[in-house]
Amino acid sequence: MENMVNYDPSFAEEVFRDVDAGDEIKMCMNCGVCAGSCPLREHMDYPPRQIFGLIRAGKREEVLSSKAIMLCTSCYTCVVKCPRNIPVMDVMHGLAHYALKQGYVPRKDTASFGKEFWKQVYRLGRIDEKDLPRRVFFSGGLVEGIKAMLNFMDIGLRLMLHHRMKLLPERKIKGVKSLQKMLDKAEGLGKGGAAA
Amino acid sequence: MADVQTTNQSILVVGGGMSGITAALEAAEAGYDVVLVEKNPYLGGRVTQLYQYFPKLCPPNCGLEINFRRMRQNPKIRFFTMAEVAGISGQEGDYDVTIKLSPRYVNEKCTCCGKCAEVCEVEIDNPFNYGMDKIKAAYLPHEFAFPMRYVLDPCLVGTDEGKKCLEACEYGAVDLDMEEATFDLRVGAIVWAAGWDPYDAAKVDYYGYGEYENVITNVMMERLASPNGPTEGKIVRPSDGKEVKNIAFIQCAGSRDENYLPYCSGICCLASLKQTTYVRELYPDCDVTVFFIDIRALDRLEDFYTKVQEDEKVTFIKSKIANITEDEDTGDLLLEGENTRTGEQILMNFDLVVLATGMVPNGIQVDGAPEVPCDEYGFLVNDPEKTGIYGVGCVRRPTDVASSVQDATAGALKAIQSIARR
Amino acid sequence: MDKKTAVYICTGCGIGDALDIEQLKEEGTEDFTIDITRDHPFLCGQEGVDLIKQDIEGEGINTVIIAACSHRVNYDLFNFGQGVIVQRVNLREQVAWSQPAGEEDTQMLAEDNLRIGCSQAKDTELPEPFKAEEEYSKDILVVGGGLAGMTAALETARAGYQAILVEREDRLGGFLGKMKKLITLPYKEVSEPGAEELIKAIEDEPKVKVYTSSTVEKISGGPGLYTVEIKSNGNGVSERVGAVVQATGWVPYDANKLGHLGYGKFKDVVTNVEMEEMAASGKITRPSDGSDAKNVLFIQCAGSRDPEHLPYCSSACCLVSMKQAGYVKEQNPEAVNYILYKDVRTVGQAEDFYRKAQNDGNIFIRGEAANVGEEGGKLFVEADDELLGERVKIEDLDLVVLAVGMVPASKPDTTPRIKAPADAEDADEDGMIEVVPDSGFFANSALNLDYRQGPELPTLKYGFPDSHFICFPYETRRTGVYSAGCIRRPMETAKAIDDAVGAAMKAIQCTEATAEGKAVHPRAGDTTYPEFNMQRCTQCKRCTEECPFGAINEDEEANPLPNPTRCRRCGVCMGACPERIISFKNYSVGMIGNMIKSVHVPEEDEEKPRVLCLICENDALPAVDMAGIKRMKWSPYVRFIPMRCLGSMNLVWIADSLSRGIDGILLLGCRHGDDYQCHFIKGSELAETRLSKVSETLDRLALESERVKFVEVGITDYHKIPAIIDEFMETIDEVGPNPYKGW
Amino acid sequence: MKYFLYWGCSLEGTGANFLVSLKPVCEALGMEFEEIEDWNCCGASVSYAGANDLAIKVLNARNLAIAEGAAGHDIVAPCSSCYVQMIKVNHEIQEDPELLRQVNECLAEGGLSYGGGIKVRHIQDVLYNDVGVDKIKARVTKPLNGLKVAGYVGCQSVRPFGEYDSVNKPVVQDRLLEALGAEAVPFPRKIRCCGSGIFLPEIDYCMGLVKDILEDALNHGAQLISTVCPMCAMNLEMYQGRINEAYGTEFDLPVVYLSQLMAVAFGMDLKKDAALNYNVIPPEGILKAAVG
Repeated sequence: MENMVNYDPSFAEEVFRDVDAGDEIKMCMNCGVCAGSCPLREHMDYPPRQIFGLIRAGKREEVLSSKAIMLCTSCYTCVVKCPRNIPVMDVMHGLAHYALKQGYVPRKDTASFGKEFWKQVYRLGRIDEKDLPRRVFFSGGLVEGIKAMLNFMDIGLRLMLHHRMKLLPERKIKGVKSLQKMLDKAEGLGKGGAAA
Repeated sequence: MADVQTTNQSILVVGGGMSGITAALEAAEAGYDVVLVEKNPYLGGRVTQLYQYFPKLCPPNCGLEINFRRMRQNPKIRFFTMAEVAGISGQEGDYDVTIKLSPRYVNEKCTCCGKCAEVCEVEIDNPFNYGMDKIKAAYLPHEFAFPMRYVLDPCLVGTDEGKKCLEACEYGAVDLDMEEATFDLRVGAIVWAAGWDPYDAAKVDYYGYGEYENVITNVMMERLASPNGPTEGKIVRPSDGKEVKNIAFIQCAGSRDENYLPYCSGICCLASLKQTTYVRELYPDCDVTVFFIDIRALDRLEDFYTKVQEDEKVTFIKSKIANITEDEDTGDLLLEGENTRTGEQILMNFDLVVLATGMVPNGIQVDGAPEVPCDEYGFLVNDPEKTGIYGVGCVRRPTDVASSVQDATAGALKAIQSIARR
Repeated sequence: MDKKTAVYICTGCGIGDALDIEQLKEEGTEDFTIDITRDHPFLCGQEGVDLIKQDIEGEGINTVIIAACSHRVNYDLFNFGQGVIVQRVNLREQVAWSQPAGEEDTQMLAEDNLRIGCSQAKDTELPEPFKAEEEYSKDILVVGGGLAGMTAALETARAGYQAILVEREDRLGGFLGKMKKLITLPYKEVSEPGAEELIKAIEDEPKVKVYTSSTVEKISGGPGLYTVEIKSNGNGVSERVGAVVQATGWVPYDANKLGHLGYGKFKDVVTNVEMEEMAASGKITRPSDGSDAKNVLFIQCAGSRDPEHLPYCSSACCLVSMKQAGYVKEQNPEAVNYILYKDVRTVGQAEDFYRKAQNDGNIFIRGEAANVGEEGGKLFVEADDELLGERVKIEDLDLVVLAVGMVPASKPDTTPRIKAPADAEDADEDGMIEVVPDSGFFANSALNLDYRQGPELPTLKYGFPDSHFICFPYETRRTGVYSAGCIRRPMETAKAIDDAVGAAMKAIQCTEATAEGKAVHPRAGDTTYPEFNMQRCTQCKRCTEECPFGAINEDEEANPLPNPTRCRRCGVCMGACPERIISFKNYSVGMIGNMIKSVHVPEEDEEKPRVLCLICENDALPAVDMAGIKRMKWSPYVRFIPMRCLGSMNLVWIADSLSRGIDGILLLGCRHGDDYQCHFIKGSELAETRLSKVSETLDRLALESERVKFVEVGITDYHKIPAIIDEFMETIDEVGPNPYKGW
Repeated sequence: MKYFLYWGCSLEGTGANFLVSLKPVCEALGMEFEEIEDWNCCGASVSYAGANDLAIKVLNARNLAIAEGAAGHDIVAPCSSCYVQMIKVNHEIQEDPELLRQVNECLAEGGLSYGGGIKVRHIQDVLYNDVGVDKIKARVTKPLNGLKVAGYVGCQSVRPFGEYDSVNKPVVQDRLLEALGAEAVPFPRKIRCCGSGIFLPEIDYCMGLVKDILEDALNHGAQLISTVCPMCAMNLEMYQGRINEAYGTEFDLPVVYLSQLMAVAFGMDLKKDAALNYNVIPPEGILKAAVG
């Protein structure tokens, strides 16, 4: 029969092994409290516990390209309510991280925003709130960028007028070099798998 | 005061609920001396507050009455109400136990004529109905109370109201000078049958119990359905007394949840299934929705589940409800969750929500008592190496009446063995 | 004994205000020989009780009639020891609290109540406990040497009683002996089954006598007096025991009926029992080729929770499959287990083991198996994954384990047929009829009781000889015979152990009570028993057929052969007997007849109807008490006559009453039917059936059938009592007075 | 009462009014702050896109290590995101020795090490439990007479451990508002997420969240919303225009920091101390009216 899901445990093993907090999903008993408490649930293609189900079923493609794994607002509601103490949020972050590493882009804007954010943290040790959006906007190309930029110009201006835009460019922290060493080490040591 | 002759051939049973009564009777009817202590002013325990048992939908008082009759005719059993264990020392075959009696302010002369209640104008929250209504501070705990004797609330002591009660009694049964008393027992074995308390539903704060009037617990539901309950058996909304048209049962409200009670409370599924029949019997048009994780209807109790499923007005949704908010204007409740069968979001309104709260065991909280092992949840563990004190019924595991009675009967034999070993 | 009788009327609790006590003393007692009549304002007070004691000591009073409150209260104060008959007459709940004070009707009610009491006291004899000629045995027979049986026997011995353990197989252990591991309280980890240790403990226990390769051929007699014939390795042995525990256990549901799950079709589809045995024997392999099993799928509820097979849940299978999944991982950490379930039913602390099973990486799929097949030498299972919302296929399976459920060993494969009784409709051409589970002829042979009502314990609908009662799970239809373990209900290990200990308790208790001539539950301690006046017996068989506990056997001439130690003192036989030859020392057809006669029936022109209410003393009567305590009001024309059980109601009372001018008869008894509440199983039902036969009597007397009515009343239905009574009184008004008044 | 104040990146920019108002207020309550030497960003929640979990933990561990190496006071984080990032790492490190080992292995690259001895706290926690409602009341000179405020807790400021307030039904902010003489209106959505770090990239989805929050506040009679998180403040205040366009609503509801309200109630300068001029939707009118 068509669209029959074939169970394949290998992906589950992959997730347990390579995804941050991936092995926590073993404890899920499908109560649905995570989705029930998720602010962006209605925009997700799969509720979290179904993502876990798909992982168990071995549906690699569906999971890693699911927009659900990148719609997490990090509000922790699922984390505090899960009756099996599964850090659902961490699992979603882990999956998103893993998906990007594997070359999937579940959510374009969030992905580039997050990536730029981290790049800046890595480069400066701090975040430059006026520089970041610019980089994000332009990560999609020049024309895209200008559109997006203009789109948010009003907000930027208002912030500036109300002393809420640091005008001087953000300087690197003194210890940025050593910070980078630490982070590089962590990147190698931690889970999350090698880039595809 | 109470002068009770016992020996190391006697058995002490702590807790006068279904388990304790059973353990006491089974041992006594085999010829052993038994002392039964109960902290309430009446025997019967938690089941006296139930409307019906599953799956037969029969009244708990039916079986209790038989048990009380068994007690009445059996000189081998002596029982004390408003009594608690204050101290235990010694070892198997030879325990010294101190019993604390709280003052009832009514002595054995009470004929139950009710004069004290007639004159008393002070009212207190009715403990029998979980505070859902008021009762005179001079009261008979409930119609079937055994022993059939009134109680005066301590708040009457040293008041004019108290005096009024005293003067109203033609039989000199009111005694406001009564004080806490203790007496000692020597026994060979102890059966601990202190039963359970409902889990405090307020701890699961996102369900709003204690905050939203129309969110109640399963034990409160039993009182609402009971003809001798606060509403004389009418199941209505606490907020406005309206008849229920659309009710939700939330299973595992605290149970099977590592944030609250990690264990399964065993009886809540059947209790809620039973309560759906209360509602449906009363209101043929009422819709019922049961939110569950797994329905746990063991053995032939499955038949009851099947029966309830056949009622087209009862819907089962596999979902742990994630949040409840109240509509301040109507008192209705908005439930949020995920229907895990369809993956759809649940946003449903109900006019009454019943939380299937779980069981918390009443372990042995007696200073200096011989150590009795218990698990991380507080349930007593009967260790074959540590004999002499035996937990029975819901202090051992959350379980239904029939199983508690089986366990209590077993506990009686264990106690007899402790004595036989001497 | 020659009686010296005193009547004590309490005037407290409003009785004095409601009644003319002097007139009550006069009218209520005049028809009887009463030596002393006193009243007291506070009879249950020390002074009142002393007053009675003085009369007993001083005046030699030996029969005390207390006209005061309900018998349910102050029972301890008004107990004057073995030698003194105490008769309670209710003037409080049934009179002062439920009737208007100072009215003629209230007074007449009180007077009738007192007369009824006096009459009852007159006919009451002090019971003499039954004592058999033979010596009583307190030994316990345990049938079945599995976990439950061994536990019951060992615990019996440890309480100081001799146990006799009979096992069909050549060794003890049952399923326990075939297990690799056990999962039980506290459900954290699996543990050793410990069968060997248990068997050793039994062998070392002098108070347990073991018969293996043995069967029970016959159990005759009754509690305390059983003779057991055992066939042991071909030889006949005889033992005397006092009570019996049946722990003959369960058999797995026949997987051959589960062809749709591939059993019988594919070698590598096995049952959980086969899986356990395979694991216990060392290695989990594929039966097809003997290679190691790596990927295993467990199908839960294989046959259970399925109307086509076993409608009930078998309780233990969830835990068992999780345990067995552990075996698979233990053998090969790389192995993958799938558990296909409907609901995970790990109740109580057993939830911990579910968590463990998940943590170990077992994959739980909620859904039902749609198809089991084979591809390239490996099995696959297709199922509807409820939570994925899709049809799923699990392939590359080495083994599919069917978690088959428990069938009680007592359940016959095909329902036996017996010779139909004369009046049976659905008998076949050879006059044979299917046996209902609720019969001693239904279950598979295990006990072979020499009982007229059949050799085995009657069972519930699925063939489990379990109790029908929630409050009294050890209640069986055969006094002194108790079932324990999975024979009575599907249950997991921890519960089976507790159950066995409890059954041992009940068995021991029964032997102790019986030895003292006392009844066991529910009339525990009752020392009366039915005595048969055989001269007048017509061999109608009603008593032997209707006794709910099979207490009465029959000889060749169909004469009843009572077994007093089997008797539960309900009086059903007494109610059934048309010749009125069965009576108890304090309860008989004659006695009730006289009590009814003691009711004064006013002349028709007084327009004071009289209605008799034969009422179950276990539930309906307490309900009336409650109504009184609640100060509810009802018609003053009703006279309550308590029944041990409505099943003891004898039709002659109806006939006599009506011919004496009683206008109507109301019967209040327990709910019957599937969820019956009658403590004597069929009592209230039998009463109603008998009533259907009363119509002849009514026709003969040319009386309206509405004059006799049966109503089911539960103990908590007190709020309905006034309505029930008043409704009936309206009917009586409509049909008018009984023409036989004053005859 | 000495603390490390870890104000994080946003409070130097979009959340400037938080920091500006926080300093005088806390000073007035006798709190002393030190800055964590050369502190770095907490990584907020979106870093997962670029970094694995360990890297983000190390990022936060660096700040903890520096603080521990210095005076070792409790770290106070006004920004909910900084708070949750740090406290989570801190907990996990304290519970998991293996993780602590790994983290230190990384910190060693920069010559640092962390023993897990630092306490991370949210500003609400400190104000409520260290300073206390009474002391705050005592400092109030211009009570916000019954000003109806919706205390928006957001989510991260009390989660995931609920160390000082309920994770589902928090009350601390309401108590603090009441201490200022304001009326904390019932506000069921006080704990519902505003979209937080992904508001910008997921604006189409997240506007709905903010709309519901604003509506809930208004429906319960709020005159303004108070918050303790720069992201909440940003999302709730700056996008009201967008939301009005998208949903045809007419929101114009001031969103201020709790510390701004405190400055006002303490009778401090509305600009210099309370930084009310930083707010895009001006709250002065309402506040002046309240304090009279």
